[in-house]
Amino acid sequence: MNLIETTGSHHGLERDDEARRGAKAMTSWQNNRGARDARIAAGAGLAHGKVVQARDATRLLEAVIRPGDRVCLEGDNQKQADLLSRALLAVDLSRVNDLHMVQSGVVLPEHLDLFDRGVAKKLDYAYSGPQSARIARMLFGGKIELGAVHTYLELFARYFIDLTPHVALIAAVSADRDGNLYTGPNTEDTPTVVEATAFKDGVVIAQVNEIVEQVPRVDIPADRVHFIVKSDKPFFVEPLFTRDPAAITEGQILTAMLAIKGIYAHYGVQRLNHGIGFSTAAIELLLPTFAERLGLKGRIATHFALNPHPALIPAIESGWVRQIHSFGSEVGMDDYIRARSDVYFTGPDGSLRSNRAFCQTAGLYACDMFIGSTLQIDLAGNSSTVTTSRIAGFGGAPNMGADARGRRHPSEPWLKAGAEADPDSPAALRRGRKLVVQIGETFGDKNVPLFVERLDAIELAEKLKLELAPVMIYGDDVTHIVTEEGVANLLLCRTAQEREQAIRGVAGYTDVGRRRDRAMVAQLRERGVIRRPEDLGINPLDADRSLLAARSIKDLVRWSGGLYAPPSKFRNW
Amino acid sequence: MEDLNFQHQVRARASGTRRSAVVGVVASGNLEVLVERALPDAQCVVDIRTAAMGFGEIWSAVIGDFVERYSPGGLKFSINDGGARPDTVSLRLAQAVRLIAEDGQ
Amino acid sequence: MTASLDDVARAQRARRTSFNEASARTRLELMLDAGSLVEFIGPEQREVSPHLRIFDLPEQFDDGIVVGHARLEGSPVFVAAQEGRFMGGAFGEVHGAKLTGLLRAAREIGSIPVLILFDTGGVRLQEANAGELAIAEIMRAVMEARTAGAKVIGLIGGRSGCYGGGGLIAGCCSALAVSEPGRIAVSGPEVIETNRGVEEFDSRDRALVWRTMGGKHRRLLGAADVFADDTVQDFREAALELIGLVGAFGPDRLKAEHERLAGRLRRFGTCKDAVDIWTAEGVADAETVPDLPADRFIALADRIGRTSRDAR
Amino acid sequence: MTLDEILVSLFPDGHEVRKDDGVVAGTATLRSGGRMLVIGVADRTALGVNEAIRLSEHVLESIDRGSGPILVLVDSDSQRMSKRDELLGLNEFLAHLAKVLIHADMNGRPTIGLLYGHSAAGALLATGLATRVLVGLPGAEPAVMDLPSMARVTKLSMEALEEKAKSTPVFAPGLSNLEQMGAVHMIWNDAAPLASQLEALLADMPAAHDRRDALGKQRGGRPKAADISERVRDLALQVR
Repeated sequence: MNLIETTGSHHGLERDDEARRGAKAMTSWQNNRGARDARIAAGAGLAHGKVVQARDATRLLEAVIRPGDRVCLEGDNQKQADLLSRALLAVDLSRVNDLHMVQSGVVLPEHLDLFDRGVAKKLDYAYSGPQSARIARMLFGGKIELGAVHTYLELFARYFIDLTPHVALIAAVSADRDGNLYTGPNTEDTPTVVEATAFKDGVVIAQVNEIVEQVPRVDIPADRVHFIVKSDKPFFVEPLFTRDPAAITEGQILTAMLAIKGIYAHYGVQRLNHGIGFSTAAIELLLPTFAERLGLKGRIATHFALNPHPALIPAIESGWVRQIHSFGSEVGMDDYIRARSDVYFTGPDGSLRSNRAFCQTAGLYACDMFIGSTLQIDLAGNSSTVTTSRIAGFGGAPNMGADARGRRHPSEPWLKAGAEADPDSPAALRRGRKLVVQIGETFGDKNVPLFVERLDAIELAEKLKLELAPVMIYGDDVTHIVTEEGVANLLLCRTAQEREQAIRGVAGYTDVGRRRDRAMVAQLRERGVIRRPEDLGINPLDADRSLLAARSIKDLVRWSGGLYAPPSKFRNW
Repeated sequence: MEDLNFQHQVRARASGTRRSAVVGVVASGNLEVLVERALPDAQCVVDIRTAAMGFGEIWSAVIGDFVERYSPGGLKFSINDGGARPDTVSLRLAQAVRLIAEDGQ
Repeated sequence: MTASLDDVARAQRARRTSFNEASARTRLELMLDAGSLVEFIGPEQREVSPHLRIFDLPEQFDDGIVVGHARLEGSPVFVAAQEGRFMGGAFGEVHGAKLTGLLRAAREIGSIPVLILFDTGGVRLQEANAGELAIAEIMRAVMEARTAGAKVIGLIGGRSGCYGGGGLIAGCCSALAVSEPGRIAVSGPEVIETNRGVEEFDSRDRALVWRTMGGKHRRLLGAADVFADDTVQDFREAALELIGLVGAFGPDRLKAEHERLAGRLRRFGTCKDAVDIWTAEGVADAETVPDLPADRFIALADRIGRTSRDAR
Repeated sequence: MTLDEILVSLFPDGHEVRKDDGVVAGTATLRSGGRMLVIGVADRTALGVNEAIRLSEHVLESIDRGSGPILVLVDSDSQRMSKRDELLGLNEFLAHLAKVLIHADMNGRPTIGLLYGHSAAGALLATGLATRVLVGLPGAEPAVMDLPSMARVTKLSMEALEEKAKSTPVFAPGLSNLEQMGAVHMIWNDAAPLASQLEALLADMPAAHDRRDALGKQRGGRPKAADISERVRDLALQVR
């Protein structure tokens, strides 16, 4: 017996018995393969070759899935196997129940309806943005038995160790009759999910938008795919990474200017990842203007692990960006990416090839900086996007926003940050440091303060009796905090008290900010731990929207030469 | 709505000759600041009507820092606030001082 | 007349500044001859709405509209600019009365054109009766001013569009200029969806909203005579062009307008979508109209040639 | 009162006013013997592009060929809220109707609006509010904005809105509120013959000059409009 099947689940044992019944000739070391074959045989009656009609999708799932199975229902922060999630929701509960869902994203209402109905019981996941309020209510109400909330990379890793799916329900753009899949620009998690499932005796079922003679490129080879369901509608994709420049405020522009001059330029950061907030969109839109005037072109922001952010188009068109590898794609960017293959990773068919697992790894190991925003930061620099009524999950930010202890290759920013943190160690034995920057305005939406004495995540963990509070980025990984009041360099803090005052010193008029030790903050400023706009030669009155390379979605379309086709909800023409 | 009033004695008179200026718009998260050269040189008054209740302490801190930094002597500021964040308030006040510091009417 | 240095600087900034994004005051500052604006009842007079307090809502010192006198290329103009971000640019009692007074003066003088920079969602809900009536008074005052010889030009390109009664006032003007983001309609998208259902009109489908109500469609229909690119300078030039184009008002105009609108109903009355109308106008690839850049769109609109000139 | 009752009471000497799909049009004989154009919207019909073009056509024809005052009867819905109407430029059609009425009024064809039922928003602007004198009949129920919609937008309860409506006529629906605003000049007595009230009004028609803001001030409904418009006008005349 292998490790997975000895975890003590009675469901697992039942499946082994069933496998023995279904394949008498098999030795006891190939039970799982037998069970997999039996599942496929049970579904085969509904299929012509591998193709199953959409109306038979639920029957297929009833035939293939067993009670208590670990099921990966593909869905992340962007693409969704929506037809299969509806089909799963409709199963006969006497045949399919108590599933253990192991999936990146809990995003569609159906994902949670599964638990309400009793189709599923246990959940291990990474991201739940749009369902953050409902998932919190269901966790409080005991409707969901929570395994853990993960980062993407962490959940992917567990697919190969102790959360290997019995059945994977995935989404692709097209399939040929043999079952070769084209996942298109939104390849995302699919190769990882299929790898873990297909090579460990699991069953892979794909929903596809169309069945074609020949797929444009093979993203998933046919021998890893067991059933194909043709969907009437293309699978849903959320335009998660589109930020309308029209909504960028003067405060965000000021904060972006501080980051560019105080961090990007200071360390010479070339390899990096950006979060999805408006502050980082402002940075992207200031590269061809403000940063160009500072003479930084070619010296910063050249290589990205990043989704195809529309806001980066002006910088790309201005020759700032050499290369971008992406977790997923972005709605409306397909033609632009295709035409800019020097910058993006594309397949022989010309379209983007994204891959979340590789890109997360790239962000962790090959980037010198992560910069992103958050909802709460405490006095130690711990940050969280959890509030008492919302659990948004982690997604990828903690992988980006963590110092990779296994990193061994040097780079200028990494070494410089390491030296700032630990000036006394001999250089040859001193670890570098990844720059992990939290950027934001001191007050967020509805005047909610960014800085708090105690994270809501702690209260939530107590209420749910979790062993770990859901901290997005741990304070000891954070190197800088940037607000409109200034830049705090935590690498230069030598004591916990200095660290706290450095944070208070950029916390503006929040309660945390107003309770600063003014003398100590002044001293930190003299040491350059805190740098105000005037220390960086920036006049807040210059933070004007005219600095943005694009001030509207329409401007982005113009920059792209008409190649960017934004989704309708972002248009005003 | 809440009415707030702050009065400060300041070091020096604000520069420029313009009599009045207005910056900003009353909208959610935004504010308008009307500034008038209407007081003795050593005085500064800030009148606020705000849609966000109970932020008096923060206003006091924001206005205090502003007066300390810009020494807006002789100026009366009248604010209609749609619930702006403190950093937006600071920015608008600074913009108002810059505008009234111009010469002209 | 040679432009002053101030005017050169103004024109440069106006060319860089999005009309859509600018505030009412910035639009006026950059559109009119440098330093020429004299505001009537400015913010320092604090003539705020007497009604917003009932709803515990913040006031704005100018009640969301700037009215005054200025010069455009040296010639006198009256101007009114709505601030679309304050209460959605909606008409309240004071807001409306300022424009009414301006138009009444224009009627008495007869020769000074009036520029109205619309940016409005229509009637201000909290003072709906006063706002509705203000619009009725403005419509009457526009017609009286036009009858007396004044040209009343509407400029539409603000973020709140020109909705509700604002759309009716625009319909009374001598001529309109509109930009791509500008919208002109009576019922807003959300209002139609709320009353008639999402099948009738999906207010979140912004491409649908714009091709039904947006500047390009209004220009192609001939409802607006000039299409301005979204810069303040373009609107200045559009205003100058329209002041030059507009002729005197007379009853023949109303008959011509009647023919124009009746003809529109006959030709396009059964069209289901703007794309059908554009196709009926002979536009090849009509669905690409929203994507056309300004210069190519203007060439297309000129070729189709629909206009409300002398017919409104 | 029903439309028929109103027409009979207004025109005891006869009328040829017909209703067709909610659009009212025709002529009637006045007590004085003169003729009057009658148009209007009945049965709470929404005013869309089709209705507006028909109404304005009657007025334009009458300007060419007819004489005498013009009566606009109003029992309408709001403007027609539809994709088609907006696609075709409803604002122009409604403005056109209003312009034609205003033009007629300014050129010897005094206009009277008679609000006897419902009306709202753009429909009221293009009809009753585009006449020189707007008369209300008891029981008329104009609503610029309905309270449930207001409650939704303002996030106030219906009770709170109704409470506020007691202290001000400025936002709530109702004939008397519009009267206080100066929008409705007078309310006729529906127990007495309408013909004599019409004759009295025609005999003493106010000048074409728009005095609604002064009325609103006098009646306490609009405290500022008249003064503000007067001040702006004076300032504008000074810079000449």
